[in-house]
Amino acid sequence: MTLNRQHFAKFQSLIALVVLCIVLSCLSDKFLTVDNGWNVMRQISVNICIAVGMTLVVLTSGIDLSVGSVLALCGAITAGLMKNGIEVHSSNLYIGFTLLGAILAGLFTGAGVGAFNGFAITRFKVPPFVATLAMLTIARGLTLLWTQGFPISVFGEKFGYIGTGWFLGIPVPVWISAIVVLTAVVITMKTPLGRYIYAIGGNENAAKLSGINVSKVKIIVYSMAGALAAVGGLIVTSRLDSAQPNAGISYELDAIAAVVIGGTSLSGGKGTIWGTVLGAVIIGVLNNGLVLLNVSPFWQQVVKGGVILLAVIIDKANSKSE
Amino acid sequence: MTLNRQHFAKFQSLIALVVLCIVLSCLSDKFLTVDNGWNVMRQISVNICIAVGMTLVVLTSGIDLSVGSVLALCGAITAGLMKNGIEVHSSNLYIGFTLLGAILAGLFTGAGVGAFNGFAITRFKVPPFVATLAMLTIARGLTLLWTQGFPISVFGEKFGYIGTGWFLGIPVPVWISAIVVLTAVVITMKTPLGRYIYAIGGNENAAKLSGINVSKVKIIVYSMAGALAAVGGLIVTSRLDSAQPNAGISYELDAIAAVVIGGTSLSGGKGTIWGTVLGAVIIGVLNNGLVLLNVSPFWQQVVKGGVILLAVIIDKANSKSE
Amino acid sequence: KDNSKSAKPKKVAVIVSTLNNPWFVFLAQTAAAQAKSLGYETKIFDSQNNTATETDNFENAIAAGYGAILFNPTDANGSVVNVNKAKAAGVAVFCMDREVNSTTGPTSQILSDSYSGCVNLGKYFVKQMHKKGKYVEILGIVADNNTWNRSKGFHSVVDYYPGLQMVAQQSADFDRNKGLEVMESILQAHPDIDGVFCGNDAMAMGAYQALAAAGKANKVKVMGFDGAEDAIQGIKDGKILATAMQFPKVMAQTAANYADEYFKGKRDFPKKIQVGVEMVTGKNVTDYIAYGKKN
Amino acid sequence: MLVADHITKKFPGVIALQDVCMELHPGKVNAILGENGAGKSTLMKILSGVYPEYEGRILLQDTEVNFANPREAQGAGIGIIHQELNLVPHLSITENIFLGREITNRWGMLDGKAMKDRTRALLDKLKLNVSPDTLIFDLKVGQQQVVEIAKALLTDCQVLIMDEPTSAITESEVEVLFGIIKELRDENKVIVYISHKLDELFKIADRYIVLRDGKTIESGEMKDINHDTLIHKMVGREINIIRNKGYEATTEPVLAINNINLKHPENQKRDLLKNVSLHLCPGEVLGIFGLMGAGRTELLETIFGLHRAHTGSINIKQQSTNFRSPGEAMKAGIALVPEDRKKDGLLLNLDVKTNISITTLDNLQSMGLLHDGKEQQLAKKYIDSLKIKTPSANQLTKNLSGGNQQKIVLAKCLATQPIVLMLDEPTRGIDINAKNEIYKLILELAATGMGIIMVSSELPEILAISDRILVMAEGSITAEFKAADASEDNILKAAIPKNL
Ligand SMILES: Nc1ncnc2c1ncn2[C@@H]1O[C@H](COP(=O)(O)OP(=O)(O)OP(=O)(O)O)[C@@H](O)[C@H]1O
Ligand SMILES: Nc1ncnc2c1ncn2[C@@H]1O[C@H](COP(=O)(O)OP(=O)(O)OP(=O)(O)O)[C@@H](O)[C@H]1O
Ligand SMILES: [Mg+2]
Ligand SMILES: [Mg+2]
Repeated sequence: MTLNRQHFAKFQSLIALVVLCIVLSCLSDKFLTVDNGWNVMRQISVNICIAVGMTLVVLTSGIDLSVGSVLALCGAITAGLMKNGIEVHSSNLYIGFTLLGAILAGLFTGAGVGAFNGFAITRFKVPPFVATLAMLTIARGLTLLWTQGFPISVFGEKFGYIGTGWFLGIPVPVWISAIVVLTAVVITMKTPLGRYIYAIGGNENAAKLSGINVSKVKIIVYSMAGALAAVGGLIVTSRLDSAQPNAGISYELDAIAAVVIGGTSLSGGKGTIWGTVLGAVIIGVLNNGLVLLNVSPFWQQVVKGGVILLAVIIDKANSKSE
Repeated sequence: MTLNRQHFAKFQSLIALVVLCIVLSCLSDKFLTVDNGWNVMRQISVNICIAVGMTLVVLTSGIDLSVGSVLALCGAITAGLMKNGIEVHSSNLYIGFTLLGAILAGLFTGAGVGAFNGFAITRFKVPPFVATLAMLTIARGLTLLWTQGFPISVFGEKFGYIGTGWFLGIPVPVWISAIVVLTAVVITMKTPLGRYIYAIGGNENAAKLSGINVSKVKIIVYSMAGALAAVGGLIVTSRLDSAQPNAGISYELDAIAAVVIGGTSLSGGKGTIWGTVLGAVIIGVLNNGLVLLNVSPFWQQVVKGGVILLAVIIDKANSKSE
Repeated sequence: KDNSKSAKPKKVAVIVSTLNNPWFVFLAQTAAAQAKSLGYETKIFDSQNNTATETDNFENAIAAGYGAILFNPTDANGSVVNVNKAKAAGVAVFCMDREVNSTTGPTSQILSDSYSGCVNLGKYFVKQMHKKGKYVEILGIVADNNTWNRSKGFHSVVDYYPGLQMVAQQSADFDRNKGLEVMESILQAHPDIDGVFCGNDAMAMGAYQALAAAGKANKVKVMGFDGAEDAIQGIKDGKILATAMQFPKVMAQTAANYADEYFKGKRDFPKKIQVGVEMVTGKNVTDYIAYGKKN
Repeated sequence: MLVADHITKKFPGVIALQDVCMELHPGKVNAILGENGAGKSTLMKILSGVYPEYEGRILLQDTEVNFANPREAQGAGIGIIHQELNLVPHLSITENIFLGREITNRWGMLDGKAMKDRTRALLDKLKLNVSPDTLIFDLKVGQQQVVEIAKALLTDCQVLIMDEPTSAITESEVEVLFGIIKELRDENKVIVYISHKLDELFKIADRYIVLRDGKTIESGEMKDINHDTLIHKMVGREINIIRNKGYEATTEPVLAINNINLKHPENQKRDLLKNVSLHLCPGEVLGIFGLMGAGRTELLETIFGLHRAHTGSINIKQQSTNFRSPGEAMKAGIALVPEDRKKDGLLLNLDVKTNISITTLDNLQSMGLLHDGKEQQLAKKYIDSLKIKTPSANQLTKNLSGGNQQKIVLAKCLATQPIVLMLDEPTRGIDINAKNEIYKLILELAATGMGIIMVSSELPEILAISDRILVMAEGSITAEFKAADASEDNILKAAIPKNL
């Protein structure tokens, strides 16, 4: 991960993005406005959080399909604890939760689920695709059980700040995603852990023989992915002031799309966080643009798929790394 | 693919299946009945068709996420043509379609979409995951455009036979899936094409250096996957006597689950059709069993995920190939 | 009577189009609860908005020996085969909320007419907008025919008023978050809208939150559909202009009771009952609670 | 017959070939010599259609050809054994040998029996007695290389290129191969033979062509030239082969293992190691010789903590240890240079710097963050001291030639400052000069008091630099010699498995 390579990966997806923006701002004068800018940023913040976690996983040549369900589960748990705490009727025990307590509980759930994924993958050699596919179903089921299928609503101002507040003229979710991104960049570029992630993705055998504790690194990475999904869950729940049991369905696909458009190779070992961020921006801009132009919902899907394909093709065309 | 290896893969997932069946027949007297047997078989026939195509793709170390949407698209096209034919109002031209014509049109659409996937993957080096992810969206969009979001219904007895008829005491869908399976087995075990599929998945570079036309093989494989998705589309449409615009959503996941439970490695080059069939049966039996046991729908998802995970773990535990 | 004859209690299946939407969860659970209270073993099947899955559910239910099915179809036409299959197997089917296009198949259909409900909403909308202004429609899942019934009902009225101009029609998949995001984007293109019609309450709440965040909450009139808890509360608080209250509870309980009578031997059921869809506005909101009337 | 005319090939950052001219004569074995990175493989890949883009012309029987892909080259009768093994791991030997040229019956179905028979014949010819149904995955590097040879021999081609075909196989198989080469030569085929083992070349080659830094230096008849001048032409300067001056182990052993036993991971009836005991003193170079499959790699891997299932004891500095992972072994001061550098040694898609530093990142960080300067220093230190030929520390390792890749693996092991260094076939596929440098290095390291175990299938090098020599056969140690009393034939005797 020398810097030049990183800038390069950026550069590639930038082309796609720039092209897209030019086209859109020609088609709609509403597109290139400050407000709309914040809009897009706020809307992609969730996908960015998830996609960053996904990038780490993919760099180890893994994949995490469970993020969408985990997002829903953690959102619901935080909401539930905040609203009702824990009641055990039998031994009529009641535990109330502070805002912070509930939030932490949510995050830990996410990390825990992630760790479980990592454990299944490393200890039992279950292919990541399957382990997390199973978790996708399990976590969704748990969400429905926890919520009984009904949304959990109304937690008041304080919690709402996470999703809707502004700080120094910038929406809070944007701050959150920015922090997530910067941390991830530092980890991948500047820490041994980051190195190990790339090494494992590049050649797991060699990594092992270089004395790297592969299992440990993988479990950490999947836990991070889970925790970041939980962060996404917090933002969504707080924005809606309500935890929806069906939140986050198929978010994993958006995240993976962002990762791949960002030039990260699904076979692992190659890619950057910056690339993923740009991938997420491309998707966000696209969604926003299609609505601004009031494209028919039918056509939207066709266009969206087409653009994703195109973005990657441009990307490949410019990529010297092949 | 020497036979012993094939039997072996079978053997692994068989364990999981047998365990499952024993458990279920202990828990419910309704489970081990002839009727229920046909039920399960009929229900999995669609997934089997898709999963067989998926197996071929995965063996080349690719993946096809678009099958669900392709299924919907092809079903809708067959239905639409059967019902309305093609009308071009401008040059008031009208083309009617016979039953067979409409069916063929559907199948060709499927193969065509698949070929497009293969083309994007080989010619533009788009990662299969992305190319087919994009196609997932595009094909869904096209389905909506073609149906305008409304189901297309009522084609009468003849067509219904495909999905609901019986032949020699066996449901027609079961016949279809059986034929699909056997053909695929012959291709993978007995033809050069099959050999190339395994070779490409095992070591693409070596395959190239051995003079195999990798791009051609891949395009063929993705076309097959598309065509088989179309077959699934026919069965579904005919069973319902109606083409649903939202048919097949997330079928790709079931198919992939079947493939992996069946012991095919997602990194390609290793696996068998028989394995996949057993994977599909396991999933089918599971869905059926959970219902017979009257498990609450929320719990069902948890259990289902858990069992899939377990199946693969058992499988790994018995697998000598690692 | 039948009941006493067989040792085992008769079994009643509840097959519902989806459990990803609280309204249907409520419908299914009420039906199941009612049937249970009448002494039947019950089970809920989730068709996940997929008619093929619904077919599987029917086959499994029949195989598992259920005597009656309280049925919420995924599709008016696609579900017909399933109903007929059940009938052929001697299993009575009682449709709830959504209709199947078959007079012979279902023993009885207890329906709430989304279309006419939206016609009323449309009329009220026109009145509130004083026949003029720009408005936005937010659709549900575009592959779901319920989405279109509602949209059509609404437009069957509104489209007669040239003064009312639909500046954007977008889908938010019946999802609250999508409703919020879509609305945010639309507001960029059309800051000057006066009304929003949403295919369900979740999207209405999302749209409202977008408007509130943009400080337009009090200028723009938001309408939903379903009568969900949040929406009722929203109308009380003056956030939402109106919603259409269907009565899942009534439908579910009627269906369950019919099934009970069916087992007890009754056969002549009304082919169709329309459970009226009532419009909830600021005026009458106090008479309502989530998914039903106060009583 | 086959003529390369002013061929130039550029890669990003490197000019691999610079108008190279050469003529390959039929009925002769044409040896191509050159250091690592001289451009030998690149040239062969061009001749065999792997690289369609290049400047210059290729003439086959006086007509210009330009192969778009390997298939066309095959069609034109050019067969090649690539330097890197190109086999499909999970296909059987038969399936690999016939890949792309399957025999089919009249219904277009595969004729398994016919193919299996042909394969068995080939394997017998090459004296490799394993079932044709064996998966490549279960073969050792050496056995795989024999399969590669068989694959090239299947179709009778006019030109047969062999790029280091003997890098992984031992004397006995080499003899077999040479027999076959002679036959082909007598059938008037063009044989191109690339190897770093000069003595082999003097045995088999008729003509030589020397490449240096991508340029043709000279070509001529093998009989008109001697060992040293040839080396001189390759390297461009005199070098004198290092010899170990001999050394008596006096101090306490730094590594001592007793009665190590190891069963085959999948089949418990097979022993990979049978009560192996050995000791190693600081500053000692212990050579371990054995034929393919003797169990040497398993031995090193076991010491390195890769096979936890073993019995017996491993003591380091008199402390008994039981490593559960390579990481622990490395902390204890043990380093392993693995046998297969591409598979187990390198992160091919990452750059040189990253590869070297990966083993010691903990020492390269300040406040949890990696210190770029320190890392660069480390890389530079080893690039210089091991004379790694690379444009920069940021070059991707996959673009380096075999020899330089091997040096990188060595570097990353040395970076951990081990007290015991284990090398498995450290000079496989490495040119005479690089080899020499590595010998020198090994002896220098020994001189600093590092204990060194070197596994090798090349007798000369074992004899050249070991203080003590262990011979393994079938998983157990069959003989031990002082460097002084060791000779080629008493070592070989000990190496031949008894039940054969
Ligand atoms: N794919 C590639 N991309 C960039 N540079 C390459 C590539 N392949 C080879 N090179 C460079 O071209 C030069 C010649 O490489 P080549 O493999 O032909 O050397 P060689 O003579 O075969 O060495 P060895 O004896 O170690 O096999 C080397 O400097 C190598 O770094
Ligand atoms: N993973 C494995 N699967 C199957 N057989 C194996 C495996 N590893 C080693 N073997 C077998 O164990 C025996 C010892 O192999 P090992 O590589 O240690 O021998 P070696 O002396 O290192 O030979 P080489 O010169 O090929 O390295 C050989 O017969 C080999 O075939
Ligand atoms: Mg070479
Ligand atoms: Mg070895």
